[in-house]
Amino acid sequence: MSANNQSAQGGDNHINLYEPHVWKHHTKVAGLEWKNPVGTASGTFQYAAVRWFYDVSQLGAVCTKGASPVPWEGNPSPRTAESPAANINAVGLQNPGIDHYLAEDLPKLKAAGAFVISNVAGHCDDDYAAVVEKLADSDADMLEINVSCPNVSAGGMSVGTDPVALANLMDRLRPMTDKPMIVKLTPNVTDITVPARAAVEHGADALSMINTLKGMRINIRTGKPIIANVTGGVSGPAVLPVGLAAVYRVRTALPEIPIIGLGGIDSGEKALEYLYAGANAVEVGAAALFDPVAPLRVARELDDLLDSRPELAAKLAAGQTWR
Amino acid sequence: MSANNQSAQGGDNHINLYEPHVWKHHTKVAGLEWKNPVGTASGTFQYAAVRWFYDVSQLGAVCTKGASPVPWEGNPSPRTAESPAANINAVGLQNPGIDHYLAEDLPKLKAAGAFVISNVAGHCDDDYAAVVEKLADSDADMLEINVSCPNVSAGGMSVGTDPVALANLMDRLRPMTDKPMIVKLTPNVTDITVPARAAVEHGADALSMINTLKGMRINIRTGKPIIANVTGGVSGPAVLPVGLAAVYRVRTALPEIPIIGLGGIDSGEKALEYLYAGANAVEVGAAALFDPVAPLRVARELDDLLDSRPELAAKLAAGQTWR
Amino acid sequence: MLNRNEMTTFTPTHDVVTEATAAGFFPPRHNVEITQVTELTDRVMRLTFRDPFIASHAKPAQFVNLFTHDDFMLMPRPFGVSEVDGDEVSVIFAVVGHGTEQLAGLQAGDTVDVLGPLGRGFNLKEDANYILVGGGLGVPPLIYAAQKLAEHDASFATAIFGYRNDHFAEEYVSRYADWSWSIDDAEGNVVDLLNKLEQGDDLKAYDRKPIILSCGPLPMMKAVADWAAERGIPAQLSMEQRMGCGYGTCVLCTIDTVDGRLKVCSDGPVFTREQLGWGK
Amino acid sequence: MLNRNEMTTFTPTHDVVTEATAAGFFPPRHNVEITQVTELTDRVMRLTFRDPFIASHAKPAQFVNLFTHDDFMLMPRPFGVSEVDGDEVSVIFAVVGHGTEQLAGLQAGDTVDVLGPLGRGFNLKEDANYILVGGGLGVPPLIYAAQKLAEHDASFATAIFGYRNDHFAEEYVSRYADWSWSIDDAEGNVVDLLNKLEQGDDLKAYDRKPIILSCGPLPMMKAVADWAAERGIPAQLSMEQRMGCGYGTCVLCTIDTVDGRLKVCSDGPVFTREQLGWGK
Ligand SMILES: Cc1cc2nc3c(=O)[nH]c(=O)nc-3n(C[C@H](O)[C@H](O)[C@H](O)COP(=O)(O)OP(=O)(O)OC[C@H]3O[C@@H](n4cnc5c(N)ncnc54)[C@H](O)[C@@H]3O)c2cc1C
Ligand SMILES: Cc1cc2nc3c(=O)[nH]c(=O)nc-3n(C[C@H](O)[C@H](O)[C@H](O)COP(=O)(O)OP(=O)(O)OC[C@H]3O[C@@H](n4cnc5c(N)ncnc54)[C@H](O)[C@@H]3O)c2cc1C
Ligand SMILES: Cc1cc2nc3c(=O)[nH]c(=O)nc-3n(C[C@H](O)[C@H](O)[C@H](O)COP(=O)(O)O)c2cc1C
Ligand SMILES: Cc1cc2nc3c(=O)[nH]c(=O)nc-3n(C[C@H](O)[C@H](O)[C@H](O)COP(=O)(O)O)c2cc1C
Ligand code: FES
Ligand code: FES
Repeated sequence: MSANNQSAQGGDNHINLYEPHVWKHHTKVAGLEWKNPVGTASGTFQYAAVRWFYDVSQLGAVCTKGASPVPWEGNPSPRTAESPAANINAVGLQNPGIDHYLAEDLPKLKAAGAFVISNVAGHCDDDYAAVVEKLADSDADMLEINVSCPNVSAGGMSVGTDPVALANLMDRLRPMTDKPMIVKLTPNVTDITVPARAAVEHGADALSMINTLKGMRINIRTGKPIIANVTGGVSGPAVLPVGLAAVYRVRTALPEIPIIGLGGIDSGEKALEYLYAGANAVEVGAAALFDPVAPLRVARELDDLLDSRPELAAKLAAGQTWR
Repeated sequence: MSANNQSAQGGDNHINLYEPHVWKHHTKVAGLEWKNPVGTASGTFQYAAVRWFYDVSQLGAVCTKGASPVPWEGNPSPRTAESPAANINAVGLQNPGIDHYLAEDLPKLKAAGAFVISNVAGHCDDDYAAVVEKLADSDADMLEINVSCPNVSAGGMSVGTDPVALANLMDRLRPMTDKPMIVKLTPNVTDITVPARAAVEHGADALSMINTLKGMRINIRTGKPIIANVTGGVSGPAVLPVGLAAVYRVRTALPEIPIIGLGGIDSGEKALEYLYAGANAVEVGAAALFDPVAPLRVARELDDLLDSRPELAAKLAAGQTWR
Repeated sequence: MLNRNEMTTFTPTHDVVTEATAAGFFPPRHNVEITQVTELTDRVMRLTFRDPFIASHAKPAQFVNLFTHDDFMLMPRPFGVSEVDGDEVSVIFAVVGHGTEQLAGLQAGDTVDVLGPLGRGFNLKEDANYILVGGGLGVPPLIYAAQKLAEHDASFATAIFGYRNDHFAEEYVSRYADWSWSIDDAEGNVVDLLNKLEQGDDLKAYDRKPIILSCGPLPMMKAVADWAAERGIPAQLSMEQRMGCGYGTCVLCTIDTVDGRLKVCSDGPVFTREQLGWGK
Repeated sequence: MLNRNEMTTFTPTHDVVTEATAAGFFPPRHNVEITQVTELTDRVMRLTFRDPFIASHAKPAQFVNLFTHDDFMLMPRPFGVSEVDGDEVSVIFAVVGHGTEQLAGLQAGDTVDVLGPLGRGFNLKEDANYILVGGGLGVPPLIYAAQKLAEHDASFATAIFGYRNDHFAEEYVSRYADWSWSIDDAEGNVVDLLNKLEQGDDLKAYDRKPIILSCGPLPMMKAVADWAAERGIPAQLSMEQRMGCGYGTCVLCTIDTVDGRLKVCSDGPVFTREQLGWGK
């Protein structure tokens, strides 16, 4: 074995991602079919960047960067630091706003044949409502409400850690659209089943977890934090066990709710762990920073791994889960 | 550079851990002097195992495995799983009980010249009180109250996540001894400054953080959790940024309280990050599983790194911190 | 081969072993040269490295922690010592996961990090006819037991090995054992062989009392313990458990015994059938 | 060299580039062979790898993401292309941290993972007298600019490089630049050299309008932008920022411009002084 031949499982170590592929194993999330159980994670996928690397319609779903009512400039730089097996980010939800999203991003993604989850960002309930209102009549396939960003001071994570605030927000957003609404949860809480329950009882059609873990690094030459915003969100392989435990726990507490699992997935095997933990589908985040085609590769690896797991595959296709 | 010569900093890549060493940089925690700022983390240090590898009196402190009023058998096996850059453990506080600790472990450690932090485990307030009572007249240098173990159902982490329960516990324990009392905090909370404040306001002389993060892995051959206890505690390099952020945040909220920082330290450089984040001292946990001498090596590396940081070194020696 | 740059600012090399031992300490994890890697059969490898300390101290059923060059995999991979030749130490292992996959890709001239020897080995003090009953990847430590027993004129070694299919270790055991029988799944199991041995009255060959040393899959070892108990024959069984440290500091590797939960790494890996409460 | 076993079940190799491009896509991260590693001066390395795709597509100031073999360090290390020779691509980098330390330890015959070419390079379309103003490790992309300009008869390249001490890149730039001046910290700075150039009336040499291309430390580039602005000379500046992806997907690499926060990796790394609002 050499670095040119790094199969870890002794299986087929060369998947050609560019040959036409007929997906063998589908999943269903909140009643909607995904052609495979793998999507991109919000904030790590921009069509304008990714389109050069692979055909985005090949994924189960693409989840776009959080959109806010007006353009946001995000946090100052540096916005990132490295940590063992992880990335730390403090983008602070920089985005060109929902109008730009509806005029530019969404139409292009739909034209390219993608199944689109539109991620919604806000600093307050009015923000979320303004974005959801505009997305209600759009071509978005699903909405994801991000109440779990650790990098903005108001809104963001604070809603996701407070079940009452979350319930109020959902009560307001729920009547605004018939589109399936996913609530994205933060692992930075004492008991993740509390916000999970609040979201579901107040109208969430699905849950996604986990957003990033709060973390930081320090520059030992200066004695100062590396990231201008001091702390950021930890993602990548390091957070895998935390994401798995979150999915497992919420699945135990809420046996019926569709769950999209994410956090640390960079291979089909790790995606499979999330499915066994009780997820209906998964998303790939930080891994796409280190290799643009990571989400597609994960999808292809998973498609092969499911061949020998007919029971799991059948459950997913029927909108059920392993646990 | 080859694997035989893996200096990462271009510095002296061969520290002889077995030559007599005069420690250049001391620290002070809750008024007590440590000969260097590096200790072992509870649960990763057993004198009977470690004594073959190095002279334990060389460390700033050794923190022993949690002792309970009676022997505990802990969780069933398997108790551990691997994760990227991490270990997951679910020992469940197996230990031979405080009487055995006082008869066997503590005397040997003191005879060997170690500065000893005795870690206290409990399922309920009575448990903690029973152990602290016996330690009060012992030779232990400091006590550490573990209210943050994620692997026991009662007590353990539940106290550490509930500021009222923690305050009650400390009100009970505080009058029982004059020995400095450290409270060990869990990162599995929404806001770590809440239990931190509760502990300090109710008599803690110092805080240590972080205990392990809740996590799990799944065996993709069986579809079942690898660890018999399902979830366990994540430690090792993967948790470094979470530990740093915890220390930074608590230091900001509580400028005066001595803090022992830990989580993911496996080099002098990472120990230094904790000191810059505001810790007075650090502990090395999982790294000692992968190399028995890791704590001593970290101490030696840090001793050298502090040479070129006289301001930080002076603060530590005076019982102050960088931030 | 570059690794663990960020993890530690140095990896102890060979001279550190010398320093550690000179100072009265056991060598820490250190980096050694690989001298040979052979594939014995499909996905079963034999890996040899140069380590004078382990070579001169390892006892049969003691093990070494090997570490991969992949920083995602920090945890030790424990393997029983299977042979010692001069200052070279061999292990035999099956490729069963990511770590063994990577170790299998190493080549002569590469290096590997190692800690050991670890654990309590078989007790071979009695002059006896040792019956080495191994199954699958339980065989390697028994080869080493045979090697060590071959040095004692007063003891004998009869090897009884069960394989899934390919009899991959025959070459090695035949170097040392006084008798060696093997069987594969298609033919039967090691208890069949034990019965034959008994029928042929070879159990007490050489007028020595029989002692069973066993290592292999749990069901096999339980059957062997039962068999031994019925006949009142002592049995020492080498156990496996997922490990955190391998040297007794973390209490992650316990098994249930009649004396409570004991550590496989430092209370074992060898336990008697009485300790395990087997064969009653 | 083994790495990333657990991270991904395969690393695309060279044929994947062919597949990707044949299918109309840009090659993903892939594994290439290192053909040469040289130490130019203390802790400054030149590393060459074979990559026909990057070799034939890279423009000056475009960069490549290199990845270490250490799984603790997943993030890309971006380096400007400094030279192309046939299907071989070189970068020149300083050892400043754990990642570059590890890359510096690679040898000819080893492999490295790469993604690229990335970013928007210098605009070299105009026939002009390009003044390449580089400082320290900003020099490498300017060498490549000189190399590319040498292919155009209608443009000229004057290199003005400032070094901390050792003039490590002279050998390379002298291959291509029409003029090359350099200076080190003990002697002065690049603005001194620009002034001399102006005094000698060499700014408009060959009857071509001057255009400044610059890369180096921030204070140097700001001074150069000021100098250019005072004279109404266009200036293109290649910026640095900590990156997450290098290809435009994560918005981690922004800098403040007059048009708001833009991505260094895909809106840049080259920006005009007007975009940066410098030199006013
Ligand atoms: C005392 C002892 C001696 C052993 N001797 C041998 C031997 O001579 N030959 C041989 O082929 N195998 C032996 N094993 C088993 C060997 O350690 C595992 O097969 C190996 O660790 C698997 O590593 P992996 O990375 O391929 O598997 P993975 O499943 O990818 O490993 C993940 C983690 O689980 C641990 N793990 C997985 N399976 C086992 C297991 N069966 N036992 C202990 N830990 C495990 C790994 O060490 C690692 O920490 C021994 C185990 C013990 C405890
Ligand atoms: C577009 C671009 C082109 C570059 N071209 C060159 C070049 O030709 N030659 C050269 O020597 N250097 C160049 N750099 C800087 C080079 O990328 C860093 O020196 C290198 O990434 C440091 O890695 P490290 O692991 O040694 O440092 P560490 O500090 O250990 O790295 C930790 C993390 O911070 C990032 N980082 C640290 N310093 C920088 C920096 N200055 N810029 C961007 N990221 C950084 C690393 O990539 C890594 O993700 C360039 C940077 C950019 C953005
Ligand atoms: C650079 C970056 C930007 C992110 N931006 C968003 C965002 O806008 N909205 C959101 O819900 N999550 C965002 N996330 C979180 C990811 O979607 C994901 O939940 C997290 O990174 C864990 O998955 P991973 O380990 O696969 O990256 C971002 C993550 C990264 C790394
Ligand atoms: C095997 C193991 C056992 C542990 N047992 C205890 C314990 O008994 N009491 C305690 O307070 N912390 C215990 N911990 C937590 C560590 O002391 C430490 O807080 C944590 O592992 C983070 O540090 P690290 O990343 O350096 O390991 C244990 C950790 C490990 C890995
Ligand atoms: S593996 Fe750590 S005590 Fe046995
Ligand atoms: S580094 Fe990801 S957008 Fe620039």
